[in-house]
Amino acid sequence: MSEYALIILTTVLVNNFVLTQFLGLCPFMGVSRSLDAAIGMGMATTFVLTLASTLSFVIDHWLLDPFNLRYLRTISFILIIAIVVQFSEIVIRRRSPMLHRVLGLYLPLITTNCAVLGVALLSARQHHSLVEAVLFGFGAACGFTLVLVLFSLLRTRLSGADIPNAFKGNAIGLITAGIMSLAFMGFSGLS
Amino acid sequence: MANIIVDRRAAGAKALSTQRIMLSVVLALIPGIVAYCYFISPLVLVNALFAVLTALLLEAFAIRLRGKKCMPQIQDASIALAAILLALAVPPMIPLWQLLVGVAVMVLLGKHVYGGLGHNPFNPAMVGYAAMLISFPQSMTLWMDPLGLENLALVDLIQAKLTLNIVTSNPQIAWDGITQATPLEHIRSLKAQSQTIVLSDLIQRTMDSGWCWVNLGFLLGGLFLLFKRIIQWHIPVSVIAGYVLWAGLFSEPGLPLHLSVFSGSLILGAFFIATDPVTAASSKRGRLIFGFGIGSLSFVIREFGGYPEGIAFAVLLMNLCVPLIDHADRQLARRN
Amino acid sequence: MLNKITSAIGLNVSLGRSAHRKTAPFGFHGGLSLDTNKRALGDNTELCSIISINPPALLTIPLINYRKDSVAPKVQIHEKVKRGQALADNIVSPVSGVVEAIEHCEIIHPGGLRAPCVVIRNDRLDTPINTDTEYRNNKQEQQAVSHDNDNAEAQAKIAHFIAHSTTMLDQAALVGLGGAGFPTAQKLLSSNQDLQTLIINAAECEPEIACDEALMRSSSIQIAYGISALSQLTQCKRCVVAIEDTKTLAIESMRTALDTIDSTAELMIIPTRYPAGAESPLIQNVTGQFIPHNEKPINHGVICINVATTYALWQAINGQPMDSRVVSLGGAEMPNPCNVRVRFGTPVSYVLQQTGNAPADDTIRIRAGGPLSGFDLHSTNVPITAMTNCILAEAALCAPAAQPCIRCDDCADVCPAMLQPQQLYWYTQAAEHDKCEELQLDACIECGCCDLVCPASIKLTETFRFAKSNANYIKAQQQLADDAELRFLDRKNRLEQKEQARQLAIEQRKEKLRSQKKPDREKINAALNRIRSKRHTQKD
Amino acid sequence: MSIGIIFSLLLVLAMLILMGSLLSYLTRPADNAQADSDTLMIDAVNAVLPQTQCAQCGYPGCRPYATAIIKEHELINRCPPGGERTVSQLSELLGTPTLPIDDSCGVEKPVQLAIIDEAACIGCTLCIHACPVDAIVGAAKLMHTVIAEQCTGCELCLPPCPVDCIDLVAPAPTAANWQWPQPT
Repeated sequence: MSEYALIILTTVLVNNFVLTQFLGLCPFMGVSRSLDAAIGMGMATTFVLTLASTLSFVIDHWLLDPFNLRYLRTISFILIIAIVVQFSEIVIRRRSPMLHRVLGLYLPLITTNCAVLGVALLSARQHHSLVEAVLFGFGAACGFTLVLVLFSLLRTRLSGADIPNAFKGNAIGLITAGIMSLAFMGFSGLS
Repeated sequence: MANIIVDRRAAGAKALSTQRIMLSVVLALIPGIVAYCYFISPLVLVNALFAVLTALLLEAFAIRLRGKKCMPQIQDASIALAAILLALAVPPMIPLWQLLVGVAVMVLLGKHVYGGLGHNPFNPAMVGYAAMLISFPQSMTLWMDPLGLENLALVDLIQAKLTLNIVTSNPQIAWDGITQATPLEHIRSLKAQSQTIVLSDLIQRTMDSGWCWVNLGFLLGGLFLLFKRIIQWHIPVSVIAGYVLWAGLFSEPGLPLHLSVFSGSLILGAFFIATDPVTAASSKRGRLIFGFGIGSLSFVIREFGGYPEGIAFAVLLMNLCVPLIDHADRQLARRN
Repeated sequence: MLNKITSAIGLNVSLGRSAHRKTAPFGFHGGLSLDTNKRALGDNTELCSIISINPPALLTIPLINYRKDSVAPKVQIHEKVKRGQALADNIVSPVSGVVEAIEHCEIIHPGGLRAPCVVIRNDRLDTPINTDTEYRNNKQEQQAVSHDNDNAEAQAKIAHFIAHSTTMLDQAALVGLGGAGFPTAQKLLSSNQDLQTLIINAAECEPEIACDEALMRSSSIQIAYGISALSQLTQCKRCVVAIEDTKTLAIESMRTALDTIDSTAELMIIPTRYPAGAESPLIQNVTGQFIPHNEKPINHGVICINVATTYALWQAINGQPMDSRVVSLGGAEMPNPCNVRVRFGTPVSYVLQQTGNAPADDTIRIRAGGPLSGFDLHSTNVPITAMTNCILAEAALCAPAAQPCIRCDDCADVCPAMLQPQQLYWYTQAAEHDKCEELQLDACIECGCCDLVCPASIKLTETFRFAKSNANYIKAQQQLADDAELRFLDRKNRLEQKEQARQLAIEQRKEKLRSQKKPDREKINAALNRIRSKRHTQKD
Repeated sequence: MSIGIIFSLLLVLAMLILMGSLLSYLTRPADNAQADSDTLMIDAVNAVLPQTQCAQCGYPGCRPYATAIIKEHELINRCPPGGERTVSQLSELLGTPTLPIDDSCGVEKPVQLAIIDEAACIGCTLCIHACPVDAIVGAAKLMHTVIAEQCTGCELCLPPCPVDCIDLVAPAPTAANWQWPQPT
């Protein structure tokens, strides 16, 4: 049981997908303008990632390995992620049109989010068991959501700061993200 | 005539000004600095002076760049305080050019890119320290052997400091003899070689090493600040409580608690670094959570992490959570 | 819930920089202990320190109510008025004379605004409106103290007042003298349901202001009678007179007065801490209830009446409507500070001359209200009203330049409304009105405590006053915009209906024409033939 | 080996097509979903606009402009009376970046009210018809006047007036709507 907790801990804190492995930066910068957009995006990504990493494990384990079609991995993972994202977009458009409009372009963008594909490929390469793959996906998504929510709250606070014009907008966002990853370096080497 | 609404003088206002706050914090640092110079190395004064001067210069440059008058902003001495804290956190033998990089990151990236005093979300001193820790890992862990001072002339030391690369500059100085690992690193290296830790030898090493006295000096300064109501008790107490709670649960059996508390820079962090009002949480409850987070994170990083000193990363991580803490606290306050 | 736990273990009581202690009996959050330096009381020993001056030749009485909306005058120009005659609803004439003009004059206002005023030329006869009252000036007031002592006659007057309270209150034009100017009659008559506590607010907490204390020292008997009249009128279960503990002389004279008429009112000594006199901290101090800012204390069974208003009530019971008040003259640059009873409408410059306090040169700023809640006057030729409790003379002062806020949270420690001033300041600077509203900016009572403790000397109170008035202005604009849209839609519908009606009318006319064509065919031919035949006959 | 590959490819494709069509059938959006969310957004945008109905944005009133913003993705900076505050609110609402006011529509200036110089008014009722919010009262050949509270300062009554007796003036602050100055 403890090494499951360890998997979650490492994916959320130690090698956090956004701040240590620098994956999934475009939604990280794009959606962090307001808190509820960030929470909405976090939820959507968690839903997509967990489902996608489970399905990709199933496909990889029972379909690609027996017929040693491992070279088809990337294509099939992309297909699975696309389907899951399309499914979640339809659900969100139906459930809350406001959130759908706020997320706007970034919802379909999850398909091309490198963190999502990265999770599927990494867990396949590290030969995780089913439970480990699910936890790995879920942990990565939680790490992404945590950092995204913190970053959006930080940016709402910075919106009132007297930032020089040259740095307004995404420039100060990137600097702040840089310092955030500096802070997360503290976790590196956590045994 | 200016339509003055609140006439502070007539109402007998007794407010401290920002400048007096910062200067009294610098005053409170003096006992710690004296112990540091006596027990570990007087080079810290060189570092501190150098850091303060370059920090003030860089700040004047940054403010001039923003097109504002720089005198009033420099007067509030907030950057001088941060520079001194940085100089105290880095090892005394650090080459000056590396300290300059740290100060530049601190002033420009930590403070003025966000718009000056009051707008920066991260503690500037810790941003500078973390940047130095990651870019110069090797020279950031070279600590002086507290008692190995006599057999070296001061001039050699300063000459070694000014050179570009610290290790190969002066072969006849046996570096190992000079740079004695801090007690924490000592424990870690012993554990790495899985030697049994002889407790008595360890305690002896720490007690006679200067660290204990340095930390006592900082504690004295911290209590002075508390007494003068410059800082409130919420952050220091919760930082130490956070650290002690986890240390009691997870640290080596038999290792006396006060040993780990009084080694390294936990006291400096708790009383001087974490209580920087600009980057700390703003409400009472928020500060307790903020302090507890710093304490526990610095223990986790120190015990399991890759770096000997966790206070810098702990402060940065909790600065990151301050907007969340304030947001949650406001929702809670609004509800009842 | 968490708030209760944290306050239980003393967290909410801030041990912050403003050195104050938990106050008895309940206390309130925040506040500051300031040195009160009440210069107007002189050397703090003699009892009667209220000077009275005779009214000027011309009095200008502003026609505005406590919400600063103008009210319609009930008198015409060149009409003779008696002292006490109603000029507008809840406004009476302080002197007898002739109404010289009804025009816009400058009033006591931070923006130096002009408002409609009634200008009365004083004929110095002071003929009262109801003949049986004889106005006693202050000197006679003192000699009359023994006369008023006999309780029976006073109780008879009170009983008579209780019987006809509505008419007498209507004529008395009573207005709260604590600074808000809320019509007292409205407050008293609307408290018909069971009233738990009636608080007589004698906690004059702001430095320099000493008019209530002077009044309590000189005429505590009249105040005691006023209090018993109030408690009988409102049938309150508990009546509390709250006085700050530094007002020793006032406490003694009030205690003896209450004892002599053996009234049931309690004398509660509350610790001196600004702003203990404000309504919400006072109620927290006395009854421990925290009343949210948007609710009226009456709905929670509490009423606060200022002690000067109580004295004015007793005068009204004796047939004298409220037409004057005690004003403290204080401040570092006031030559001889004193308390002076001034009739409404008297210009500030006249009061200063009469009391020998004319400003030496124009660098001295004359200020209406206290050092914390007042503002500087643009000119001294402005009339004193019920809301002016103090006039200060201070040297010109350049406020220190504001430095950036370091989020030290001292202002939140001292805020009596338990707000977050540094967060409100941050949102006001970023002009985020909805966030300000979310943090209940309109609960701010503009007491000025946060300004005093701010280490970066930021003008917080000014910023919040600007933000509140701005937010109200935007809300008013929004309301006007919604009405404009409704009118726009009505107009569009009206035009469309007119258009449809016109189309309909055209259709009907076409329809009628088309239906007439067929049967008229023979008539037309017959007419044509007739014309042709006539033409033939003319040709032959 | 090659048959295995072809077979597995076909299998994967069949499965994915089946799953895709099933899922999309299950979650097909209700037909008026799109319409609902639009009217919802149009009302939200319309609530932000200052309702001066001045048509400076090129649309006959605020609601048409709001519909254009949502349906035809019209730019959000065509409302000078609303000024920067309206643009920032719209950008926050729709998530689009803030743009400076488009000066082809007019320039942002403080609120002004129309005042009719009663002496010069000949009672031609042209301005009454022009006023989008019925803020002008008067009858043919009788003096007209503007109701101060109801005028939104849209300046539509200025062009039609033959004797040009209407001018714009800043509203005098009364004690009730006076605003404290912002400290520097």
